[in-house]
Amino acid sequence: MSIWIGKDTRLVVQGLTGREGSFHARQMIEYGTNIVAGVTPGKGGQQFDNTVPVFHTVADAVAQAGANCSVIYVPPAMAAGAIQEAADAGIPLVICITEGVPVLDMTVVMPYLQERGVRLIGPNCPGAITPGEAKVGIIPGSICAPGPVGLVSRSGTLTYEVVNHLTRAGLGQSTCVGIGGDPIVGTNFIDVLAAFNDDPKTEAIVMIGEIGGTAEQEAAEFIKANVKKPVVGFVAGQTAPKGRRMGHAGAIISGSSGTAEEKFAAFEAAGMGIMRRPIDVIELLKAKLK
Amino acid sequence: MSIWIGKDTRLVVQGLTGREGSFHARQMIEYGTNIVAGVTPGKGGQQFDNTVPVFHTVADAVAQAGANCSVIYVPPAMAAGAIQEAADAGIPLVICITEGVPVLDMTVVMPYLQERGVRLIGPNCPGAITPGEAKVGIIPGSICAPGPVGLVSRSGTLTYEVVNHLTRAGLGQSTCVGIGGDPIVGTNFIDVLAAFNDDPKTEAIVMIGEIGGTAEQEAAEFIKANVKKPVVGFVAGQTAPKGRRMGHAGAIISGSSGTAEEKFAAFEAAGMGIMRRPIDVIELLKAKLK
Amino acid sequence: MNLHEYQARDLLKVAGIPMFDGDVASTPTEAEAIARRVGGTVVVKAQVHVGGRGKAGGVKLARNPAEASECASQILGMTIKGLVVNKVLVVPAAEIATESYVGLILDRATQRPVFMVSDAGGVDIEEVAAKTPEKITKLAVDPRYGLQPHQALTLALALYRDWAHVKAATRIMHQLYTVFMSNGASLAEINPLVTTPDGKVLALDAKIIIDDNELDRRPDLAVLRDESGEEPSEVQARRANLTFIKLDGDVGCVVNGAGLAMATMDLVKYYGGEPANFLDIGGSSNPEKVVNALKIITADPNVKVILFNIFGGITRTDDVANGIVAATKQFKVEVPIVIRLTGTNEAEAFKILESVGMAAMNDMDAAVSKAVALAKEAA
Amino acid sequence: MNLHEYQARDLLKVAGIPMFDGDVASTPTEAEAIARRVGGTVVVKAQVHVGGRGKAGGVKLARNPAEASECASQILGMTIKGLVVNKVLVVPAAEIATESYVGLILDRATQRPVFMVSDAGGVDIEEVAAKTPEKITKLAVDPRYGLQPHQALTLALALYRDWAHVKAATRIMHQLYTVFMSNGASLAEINPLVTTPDGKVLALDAKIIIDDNELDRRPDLAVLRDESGEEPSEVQARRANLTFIKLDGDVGCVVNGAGLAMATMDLVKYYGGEPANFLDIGGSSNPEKVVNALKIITADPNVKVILFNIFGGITRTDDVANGIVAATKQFKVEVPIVIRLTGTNEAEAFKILESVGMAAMNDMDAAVSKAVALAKEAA
Repeated sequence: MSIWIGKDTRLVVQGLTGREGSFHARQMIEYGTNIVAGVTPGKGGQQFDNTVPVFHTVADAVAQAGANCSVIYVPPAMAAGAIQEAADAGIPLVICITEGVPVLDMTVVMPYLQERGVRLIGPNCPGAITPGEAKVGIIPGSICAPGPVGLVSRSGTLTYEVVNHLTRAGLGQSTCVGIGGDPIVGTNFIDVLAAFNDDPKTEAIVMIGEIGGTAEQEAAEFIKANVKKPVVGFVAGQTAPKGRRMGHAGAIISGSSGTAEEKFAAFEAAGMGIMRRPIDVIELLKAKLK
Repeated sequence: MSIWIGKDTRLVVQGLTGREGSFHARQMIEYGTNIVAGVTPGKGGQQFDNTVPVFHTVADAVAQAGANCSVIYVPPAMAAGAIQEAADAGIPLVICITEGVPVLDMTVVMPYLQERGVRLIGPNCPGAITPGEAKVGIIPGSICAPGPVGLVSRSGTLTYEVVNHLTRAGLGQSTCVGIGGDPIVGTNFIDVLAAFNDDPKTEAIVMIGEIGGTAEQEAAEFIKANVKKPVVGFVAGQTAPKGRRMGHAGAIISGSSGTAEEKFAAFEAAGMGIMRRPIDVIELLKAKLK
Repeated sequence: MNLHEYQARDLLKVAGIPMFDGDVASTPTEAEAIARRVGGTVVVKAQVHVGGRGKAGGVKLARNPAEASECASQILGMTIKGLVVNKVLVVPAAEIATESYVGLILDRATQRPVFMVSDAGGVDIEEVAAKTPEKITKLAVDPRYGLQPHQALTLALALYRDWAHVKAATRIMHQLYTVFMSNGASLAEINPLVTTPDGKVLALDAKIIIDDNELDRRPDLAVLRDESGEEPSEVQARRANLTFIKLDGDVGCVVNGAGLAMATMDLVKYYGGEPANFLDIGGSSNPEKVVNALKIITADPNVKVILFNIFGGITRTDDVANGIVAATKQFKVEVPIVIRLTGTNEAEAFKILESVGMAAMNDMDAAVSKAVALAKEAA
Repeated sequence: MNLHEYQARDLLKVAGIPMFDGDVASTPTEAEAIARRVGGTVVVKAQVHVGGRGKAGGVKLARNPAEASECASQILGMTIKGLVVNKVLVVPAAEIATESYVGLILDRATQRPVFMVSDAGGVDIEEVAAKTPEKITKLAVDPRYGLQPHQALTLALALYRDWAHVKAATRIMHQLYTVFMSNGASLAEINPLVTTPDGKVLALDAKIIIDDNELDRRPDLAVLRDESGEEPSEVQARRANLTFIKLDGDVGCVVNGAGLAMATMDLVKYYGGEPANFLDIGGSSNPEKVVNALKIITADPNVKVILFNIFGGITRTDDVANGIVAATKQFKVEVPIVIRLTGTNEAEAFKILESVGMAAMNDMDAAVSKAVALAKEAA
């Protein structure tokens, strides 16, 4: 594997028998991901598509099917409970695709996971993919190819856009991670950057940010201090009207207005390559990858 | 110091200006304990007995008076908050004398302290004394004397009884710790036994238990496996009528009935000296301390 | 504080836990009316705070309202283990398919509320725990996070296979947790949790113990205390803020601190005597408390001698001495008093007692031996 | 979801936070009645979801009920930053000794609710934060444990010296925390928290933002949404589960995903165009959503071209294609549509569009350039 997911991933799908869960589970299986179990309370004992055993609980999926990674497609009101169930069952990596999880729920989920040493990616994220090995989530496998570029993004579809450019230009990916754009997410830019920095298969890194908050600025500082590999970055929302998407409150706490220009400036200060358009990723990376 | 408290203790008294707080603070000062501050919200800026500065918060007592240990005499409904305040202020050792603290409060206090690495003794305990150095709590200083015996007890007044016998017989104490008899206490027998085992000033240990629960049995197992110093033990409640003081519930969980006989048997299995009466402590210890 | 079964049932009902119909009656006529309303065969159950009600004849089956009235008149007023029955619970004698046990307990070891469930329910859970512990599923709840949905489900799956039962039981776990937490309980128990032939899951019998330390801040719970089913001397003691348990011996004991009180009883026995009671006057005692303690103890005709054993810490021995003096002025104590006082303000205490011609001692063993000897003399 | 000031005041009142008297009015007569009840000089304030109400003439002082009616008739119906004022708040013009700021915000960095308080209140807190950050005290609350008594006290001590003020403010901190947590807020703000010459501590103005993700499980909060004060096209979009923000350009955008939607707008600008809107159809889109999106965009007369930019992941591009086809069958779209589709079920999507003679593209830059060019042609 490159980072976090790969051939050794034994995936359990929480919410497997729902509309989204079943659709994307089939896509993941088709891609070659090793889905060992599904969880839907009340459907324990059934088989999904005659191949994947379904359990009432994640604990059963771990005990009886050896799951070591979970992906979550349950409705938003049940997402926090599903994440905590996976953590209690001993799953070390939980990827929550569900969109619309109340933020106050996440304020409680995070310490729950920290106490158990569990990594969460998401919620409201597209998941992760290590091309050629495993995809966990909803990133379309067809647009990815194995290679040396690590990608981390706060966006969903914008990630696909950039990955698509990379693959078409012959720049394959080690792992692509969508961390999600919610105010509270389990894994931030720095976590992924650190993992890419330590991953021998990753030679360059692409970081896709958005306006709001200061995660990009903090990531840029981390890059400046710690990351030895070339990094290029984009920030969506350069033309967004002020004050509509960002509450002013977060900005006061952080002492930052969270604009795209501020973030691009931080990227430049960190010596990163600046993508003004998604397509710019190609020329920037080609220059950096000798 | 012998264990935990001693000449370096800089004590803040939470609830200093209350009836119990002021009475026992004077006793502690008389004994030579270094009380550097008191805390009573609303009385910040005052002086207690023209010598001890009073603050609104423990944080102020730490910042302005350098407190490093707290003793709590506030009413039961406010005890959990007082303990947590001390922990947040960076006090590493908190001794809660208050009796009647709701047990559900303690189920939340304990993880709060564990997250902050704070030791709590009590609640509903007589505190601790390192004779000749410092007393924190309500153990009468006059009955103690410096020496080689470490004492740990779930009881209050029964502790005094045993200490009194020791002192009269010329057996001084390194430190006496009353851990309290509530269902949930911050420091248990094993914590104190481990500290005595590592303390060069302690040569022998006295352990005073009560019926109910399994703390004494677990302590006996710990002694058997780890404690190299002689230990003698007593269990109060040999004649207590069954089923009146102990709920049956705790017993089901632990698989133990928590009787005095069961505890004495555990003591014997651990090679401890058995005190049938408090006064027996003298002959048993004299034999063990060559 | 133990709640009566009917009080526990009320708290469960408020939380939405499904239960059989039924109600509590204080007279045969009330019991008859409840049986009529409920319909069919009913069970009439004595409401007293002791185990073994069934064996003592405190639980009876009644096939119709008239029989219910009859059973109630037999049970009401009877004495079970020294306690008079003032109330009976009348509930349908249900057709039951399965019986399980669901309990939630404040556990010392994990320092958390712990669920215990077993599909071997309806019987004494202590016996299950002792003989077949593998039939009990335990689960600790972190109160910072509350009972998690998957935890409630796991508990329900330990009891049932049928999904409708599992779903119903999952909900009941959450409700029982709410009852436990919102009432400051140290135990909340449904035994048995039953399934009926038509597929319902219902709580048949309930037991709740409230942490006494909650009552000060929870007057709504404090009023649930039913003193009619308790030993009158213990009620009197509690009202005076004393912890008192009546026993059968003749050495009345007044001690400060539970540990020392038990050790004192142990020492009475050691020297060949029998304690008449456990009595802890607690910390921060004032003279008034001592007066009340003496009133309660002297009311027991078995008592041949009164033994004070006070080791002052937070309790000031001069307060106790003043209390003894005040009591002897208020009423005549007919039996000898042996006083052992030491610790905080001990010099003042001795002076106070000497000033009214009473002697005090310093040594516990000497005092206990003397009290036992005096009791034997008087016997 | 932003609450109106009067709605925020109501939630604060329910929590027990002391406030000046006052109420909301929809007519000058109502305003007059409130002014009469309240007595003295009052302030009449427009209730719209924008800042700078005062500068726009939306806040007026009235010395008596007649003036209050007059002010209300001036403010009601006026347009502030494009939004029509339908309600005014009438409150006493208070005599104020001091003004402080108290805010509680869901903070990304600490992942907790964070209190911010400052004794420099009443003014724009962003300005305080920028110019004198040392005047702001911040405190993160661990929601597992709730606001601790000593934390509330510390915050109150940052605002006041007088102990009566400190005590009152301590209570208000707890109450504001309760308002925040129990309403699923992402912001709850009292600005200013005032003291009066007679020593009271009162909330003068309040602002609450509810996390939109709470509304599904909190119908009681969802009903607080006042759509009359919002841009009608944004209301229509939200009802169709679309995220829409109207802008001033001529390139209508339909995109899936907020990040890609912003990047699309950025690219429109990059190629010399101006976006007419932000529109995110979200994941799991169905054909119906696309129809609604087209209805909303085509209602804007500025729009000269419609640009679809769909990258299928959880969104299936065939659903979107079906939506486009369905919409063009339901109503005539007068402006050209440029469609960029790629990702999940892309082959099916292209077939669906081809079957009705519509062309689709694969490349974002090409599609955006083409849309910008078409908009320029039409201009």
